[in-house]
Amino acid sequence: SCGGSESADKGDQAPAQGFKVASHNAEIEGNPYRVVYENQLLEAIEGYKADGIVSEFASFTSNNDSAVESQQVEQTINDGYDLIMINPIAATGLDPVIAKAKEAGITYINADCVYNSNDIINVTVDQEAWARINVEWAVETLGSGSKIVLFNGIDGNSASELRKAVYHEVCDKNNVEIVKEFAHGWDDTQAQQQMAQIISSGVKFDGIVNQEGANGIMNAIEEAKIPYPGCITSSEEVRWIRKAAAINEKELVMPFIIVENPPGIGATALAVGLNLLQGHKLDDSKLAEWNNIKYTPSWIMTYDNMGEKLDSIKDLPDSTSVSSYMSLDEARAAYFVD
Amino acid sequence: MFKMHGITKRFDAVVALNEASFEVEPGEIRALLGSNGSGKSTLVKVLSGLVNPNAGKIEFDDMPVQIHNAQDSRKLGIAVAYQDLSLIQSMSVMDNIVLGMEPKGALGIINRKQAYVQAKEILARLKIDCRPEDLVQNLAPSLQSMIEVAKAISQKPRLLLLDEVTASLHHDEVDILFETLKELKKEGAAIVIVTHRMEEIFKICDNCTILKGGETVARGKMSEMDLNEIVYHMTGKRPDADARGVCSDQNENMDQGEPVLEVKNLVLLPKVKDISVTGHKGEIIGIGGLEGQGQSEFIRTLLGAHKPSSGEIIYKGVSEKFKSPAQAIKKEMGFVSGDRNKEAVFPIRSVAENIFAGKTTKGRMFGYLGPKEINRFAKETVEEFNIKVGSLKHPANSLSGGNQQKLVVGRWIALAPKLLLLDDPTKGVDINSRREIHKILKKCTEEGMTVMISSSDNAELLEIADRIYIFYEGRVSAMLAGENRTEEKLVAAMMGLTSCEGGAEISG
Amino acid sequence: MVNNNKLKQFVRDNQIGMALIISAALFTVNIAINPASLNANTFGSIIALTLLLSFASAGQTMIMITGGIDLSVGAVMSMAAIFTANTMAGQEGMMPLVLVQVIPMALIVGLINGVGVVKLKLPAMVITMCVSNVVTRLQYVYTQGLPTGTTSKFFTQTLQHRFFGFIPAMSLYAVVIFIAVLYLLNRSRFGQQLFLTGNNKNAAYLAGIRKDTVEILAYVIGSLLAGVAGIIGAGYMNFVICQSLDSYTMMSIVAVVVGGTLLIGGKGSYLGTAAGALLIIVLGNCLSVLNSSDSVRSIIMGGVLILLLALYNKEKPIRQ
Amino acid sequence: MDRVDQKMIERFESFRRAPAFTGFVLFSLVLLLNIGLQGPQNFFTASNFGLLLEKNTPLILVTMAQAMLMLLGMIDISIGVQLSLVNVIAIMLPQELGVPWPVAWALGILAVMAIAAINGFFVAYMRIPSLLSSFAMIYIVKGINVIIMSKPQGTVPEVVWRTYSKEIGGMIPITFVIVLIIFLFWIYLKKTDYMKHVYAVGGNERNAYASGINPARVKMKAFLIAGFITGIAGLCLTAMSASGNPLMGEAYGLKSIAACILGGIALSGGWGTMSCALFGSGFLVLIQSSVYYLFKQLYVLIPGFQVTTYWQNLVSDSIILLGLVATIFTAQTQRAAFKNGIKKQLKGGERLGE
Ligand SMILES: Nc1ncnc2c1ncn2[C@@H]1O[C@H](COP(=O)(O)OP(=O)(O)OP(=O)(O)O)[C@@H](O)[C@H]1O
Ligand SMILES: Nc1ncnc2c1ncn2[C@@H]1O[C@H](COP(=O)(O)OP(=O)(O)OP(=O)(O)O)[C@@H](O)[C@H]1O
Ligand SMILES: [Mg+2]
Ligand SMILES: [Mg+2]
Repeated sequence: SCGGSESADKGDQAPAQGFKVASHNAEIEGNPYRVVYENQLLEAIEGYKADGIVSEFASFTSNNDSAVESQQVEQTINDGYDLIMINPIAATGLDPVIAKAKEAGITYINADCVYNSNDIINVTVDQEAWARINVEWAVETLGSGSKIVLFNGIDGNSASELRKAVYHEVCDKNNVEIVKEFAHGWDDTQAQQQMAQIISSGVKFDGIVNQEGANGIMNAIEEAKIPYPGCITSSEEVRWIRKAAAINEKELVMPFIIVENPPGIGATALAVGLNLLQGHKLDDSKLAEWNNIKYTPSWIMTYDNMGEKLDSIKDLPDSTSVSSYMSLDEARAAYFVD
Repeated sequence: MFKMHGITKRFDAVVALNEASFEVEPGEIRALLGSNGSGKSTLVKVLSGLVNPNAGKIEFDDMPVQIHNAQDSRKLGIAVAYQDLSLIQSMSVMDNIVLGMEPKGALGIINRKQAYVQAKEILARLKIDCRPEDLVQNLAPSLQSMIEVAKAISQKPRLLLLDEVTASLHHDEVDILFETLKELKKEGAAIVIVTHRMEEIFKICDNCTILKGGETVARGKMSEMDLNEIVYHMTGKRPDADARGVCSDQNENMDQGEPVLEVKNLVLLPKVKDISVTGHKGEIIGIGGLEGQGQSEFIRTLLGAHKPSSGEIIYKGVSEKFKSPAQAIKKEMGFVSGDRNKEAVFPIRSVAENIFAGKTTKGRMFGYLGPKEINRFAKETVEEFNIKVGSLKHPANSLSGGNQQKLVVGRWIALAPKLLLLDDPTKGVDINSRREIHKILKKCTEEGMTVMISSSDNAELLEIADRIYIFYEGRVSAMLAGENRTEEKLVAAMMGLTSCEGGAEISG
Repeated sequence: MVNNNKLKQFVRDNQIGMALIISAALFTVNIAINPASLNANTFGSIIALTLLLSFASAGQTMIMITGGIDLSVGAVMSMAAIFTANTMAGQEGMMPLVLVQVIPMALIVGLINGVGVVKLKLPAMVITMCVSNVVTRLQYVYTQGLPTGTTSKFFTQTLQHRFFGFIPAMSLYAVVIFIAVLYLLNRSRFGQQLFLTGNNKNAAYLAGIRKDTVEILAYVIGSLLAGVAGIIGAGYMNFVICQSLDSYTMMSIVAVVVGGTLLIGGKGSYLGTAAGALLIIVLGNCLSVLNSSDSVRSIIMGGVLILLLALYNKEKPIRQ
Repeated sequence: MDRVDQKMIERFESFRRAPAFTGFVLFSLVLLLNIGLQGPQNFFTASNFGLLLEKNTPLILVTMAQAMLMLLGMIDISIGVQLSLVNVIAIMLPQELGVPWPVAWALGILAVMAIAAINGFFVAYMRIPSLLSSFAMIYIVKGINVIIMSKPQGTVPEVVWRTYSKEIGGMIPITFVIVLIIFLFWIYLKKTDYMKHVYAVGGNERNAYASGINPARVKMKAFLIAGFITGIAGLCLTAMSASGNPLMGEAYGLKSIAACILGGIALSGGWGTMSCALFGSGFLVLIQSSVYYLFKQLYVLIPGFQVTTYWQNLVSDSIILLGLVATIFTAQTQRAAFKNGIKKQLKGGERLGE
């Protein structure tokens, strides 16, 4: 893990006045997931600032323009930030910039969406594992020979494509037919429209495998007053959790699974980065391909543990997602040798 | 030498040309005549490649030719000066003149020096007072027309077509043009002139071809024709005995009653420098002068389209400062522009809507206005003013030019304004339609309307106006009334010679 | 030959009819490919989505008749939707409060657009695009990017409910909006002035029409209609995030253009727009029947659009 | 002395009348702002210029391509997805089919020119308004992009992206040379009759036709030229990001149009030069960077100042809106200059007459 070792010596002198941290984000606007990512990052930063660990924090978004993205990262390199965190547009496209950061001796952490480079540290949610939990549950619930409707995120997007591959693989293996496949862009409006089209196309399906956008899908189903699907998967928006619980309040009418894809991964990555700056050494055994620290989802809600999970989020407003992140010490305990 | 026959062109329902034929020889100047909408421009455009005929044959030097586009036409040695110009406003005079046949050097790079010389030469030949590098958009309309001609002539054409180019030219410019045409004729070019100004035809043309309703109805030598005969072929009617009579007797009560309009020392720089004019009830006030002496600006200022720098406008006894035409029109003014395409007609809206346009403003903005009301009003107007329309529902651009103009005049007269302003309303309108418009105006004044009409046509002014103000360089150089309304005095005043008696009347 | 000409004439002069015919044809193809899709839900969802799109396109129709274009429709709708969901927050009886926020917002946006286009003479496409960006950014500053509350149950019911299983309750709103827009365009002085101004601004001015006022009003009313469409959109989806209705900008333009309104202004109709909206929704529905990837669907969509445009919005040739 | 002054004044007057004046004023203002916020010592460095150019050459070039079309009164909002098309071809051909990358890159340019030609065909020969036609093209090209490359991936040889961000002799960025070459190409074009025809068709299509010009062919050529420049821009984007992403460029469509307008090119055609495109895109680039430095200053100046990035976006989009509004003031001085010109001409006429 090259990124870590290089900044190690530098970190020992710096903490007195705190580190300068820059966060880059491909997009925030239009993506509720990234909004929570950003908010939790800010929340964590407040704490680190109070403790004097971080002295300066700046946040940038490139609105999915890779030219702007690499310009902003390079500007922060030139401006002497100690830690650069990025949730990138794509798994590639920043090699030139990473080379510069490395030359400048800056700690460069890539969060959330994996970036394919051995010169940096990745801290990501294991998308394949996430997708597998979802789809394997769905296949098990519906049984072999059943039919599903599949919703992807954005065709051409890394995370979306990773998940899509797993969905197809598992479905094929278990003889489950994908009767319709759409990409709703993680957007409830589009999801609602597409679901309406699917319903009116009269196609028969047993269940829905989906990622976010579940509220839009349910809107279409309720508007058309068709029976609830045999199963539905989605991620951890609080509004959806409550909706799913409400539907199944009296008895199980619609099997569902909610698997966390915690946006707090950003703040966790920040904790990893700060540990590196403080001179701690990563546990190489925890690293997957591309120096990837993979977070495997553990917050999983189904009908069986519905009450308990609902209880644990009763203070959260509808508009957020279930999400947590690691503190500095938790991260050190989890991923570092010392 | 140049022959076309059996040319037919239909625009949807309108038959613009119906088996028309036409021919012209090298060394000949031929007039192409016909009333508005008879198909002259269409015929010219068939030759220039702008119109694709439905049927017909064209022969050049006894060889059949096909003209698919403007390039083909140019290659055959045809050059056209269009009625509505073909200049690019945002480009320089030089670029315009050489456009499409730029002198080129290596790698397709334009030889600017040669182009400059070429432009300079043709400008000098036509005595056009501008520099090759001036932008066309900054030039006066008459200069632009001359440049349109220059552009055509500089192609050294074998066949030169001039479509109503003299309509916006000054006398002296027309003279220069005719001189040049005579030279070209000697050099063996064939020249075709389209115009509504009859005196010009007799001055310069050798022969003429007359179109009526898209058909060629007559051709002959100018020396063997007279005006009556031409008008007969154009209209199918012998000119009425009263053609001149209607308008000739003067309105006796013009000085009675208080003035409807009193303009005192109006200034709108740079064009209008100091103008005072009075108009009485039931009077036709003419405004004359060379083009571009401030007439248009003056009329538009009265209407509130421009804000005067100083001076006073007293209208119906009240000193008014209109901020927009909307305000003036609310107070019962009306305005007819001669520039149909730009300022008067709504080409793709229906005839009915066009007629109703002035009336849409009378009433609450969000009040009810249904098609029944529009159609009833339009129907009455069409009948009253004898406008030839296929259907009230057809778009206005399906009418011929003259009828479009009658439509615009009708639009206003039907509203019975107290003061009707007309800016060169009969430009490019054929004799017959023109007379009808005059009749209408005359009738309106009898009912108490005041009419103020500017015109580039002296004969028209002398014929219909009770009093004529002549503008020169933004001032009134003379006011002619009664006996004084003679051609000589008018022309003298147009040249700025104010020493005649007419001038004295202003101060009086 | 004659028949051929008549057909051409019909195609050109009956945009509404053609849009309906093509919609019907597409729908037939749809059913032929997939007979299962002939059901009440199909009609219900097609009608509902068509109505929503035609609400969103009402203002666009007016603006395009003046020869302008409004790229801020989607942003205004999203902003209005956010106000709606945020204010209602699941409670009943908040509609007046929603209107108190949405109307001034839409007025201001419309006014900036209108003044920018008419008085400052900026190209409509560019000024409305920039305004749209700013409105979008304001949504984020206002909500901090998070999804906002929920619309009231009753309001959502008035939109989602289906009479007889296929007539969406939204049709009740449609009655009001259609009557209002049709009155404005076809039965009022304003409408008449709008068409004339769109066709020839100079002539309109000299005929005493207050063309600037008329044109600015078009932008303002257009923006207000977008605001209303946003409120309805929020109710239909019952909760909202930033930019959720943005896609309606482009969809509205396509609906208006396919409905026969000329891009250069002066000609157009709201019924045409509604037919255009239907055509687009049916096309989307038809594509969803095809079992292909999104990319292939996207390519087909583009191809069909080009064909429709070649049919409807062809400019006149220079050589006649 | 006086004559020199006179000449200077005349030069300035004629510059005020030139299309690029608007863009120049806006660009200068935001340039000053940027220098002020960044500090001259940081701004005037080779590496800063290198950075700005390297990252924004795709935008600059795409704006130039858009300008070429806009001079004819056309726009292409699909120009953004065309950028991505070059990108996916340049990456996927070597990766999947083993095509040598120079060949693949050339094919990328050709592919975009083909797309431009198709769009041009619809606009020039089928006479579909360019806004609508290119809108439909977005769907088509986007679909193709994702079919060619399903997700972001791939790399370009390191030597390529290393070279791309190099400065010749430590001073002149490679990207500057690229932009310069395209600009020289434009200067050459401007001297040809073709460019005159472009202005003529942009100014008034019917009149250009009547003058023996074939507007459809002129438009078609413009699409090909724009396609070529877009192709180069796509390669720059590829070299800059050193990888492929099928969704990368879409925003460039509308952005390049805004840049052209801000630079002073008339959407209606016939008015503008390539300098306008440079100033306009420069304006957008510097806004981006100014807002970056503005907020950096705020973080330093105001302790505890912490806002979300929403504010940065709001500020930059608001400045762009203001910039747009500001173009009318420059247009006003331009109009005044025109009037002066007319008056002079009238006076000149008088002198001749005497
Ligand atoms: N583009 C067009 N579309 C429809 N009708 C047209 C078109 N051009 C000409 N026409 C019609 O064809 C007929 C002949 O028109 P044309 O312009 O040739 O007449 P003209 O003899 O030049 O008349 P004027 O003296 O008024 O210029 C008219 O009825 C006119 O309305
Ligand atoms: N003052 C002007 N008025 C009208 N049009 C102009 C003016 N200046 C330039 N143009 C138009 O722009 C075109 C190119 O202008 P010009 O040669 O002045 O540009 P330039 O400043 O040399 O451009 P660049 O240096 O960017 O290549 C001209 O052919 C003309 O149509
Ligand atoms: Mg004519
Ligand atoms: Mg220059």
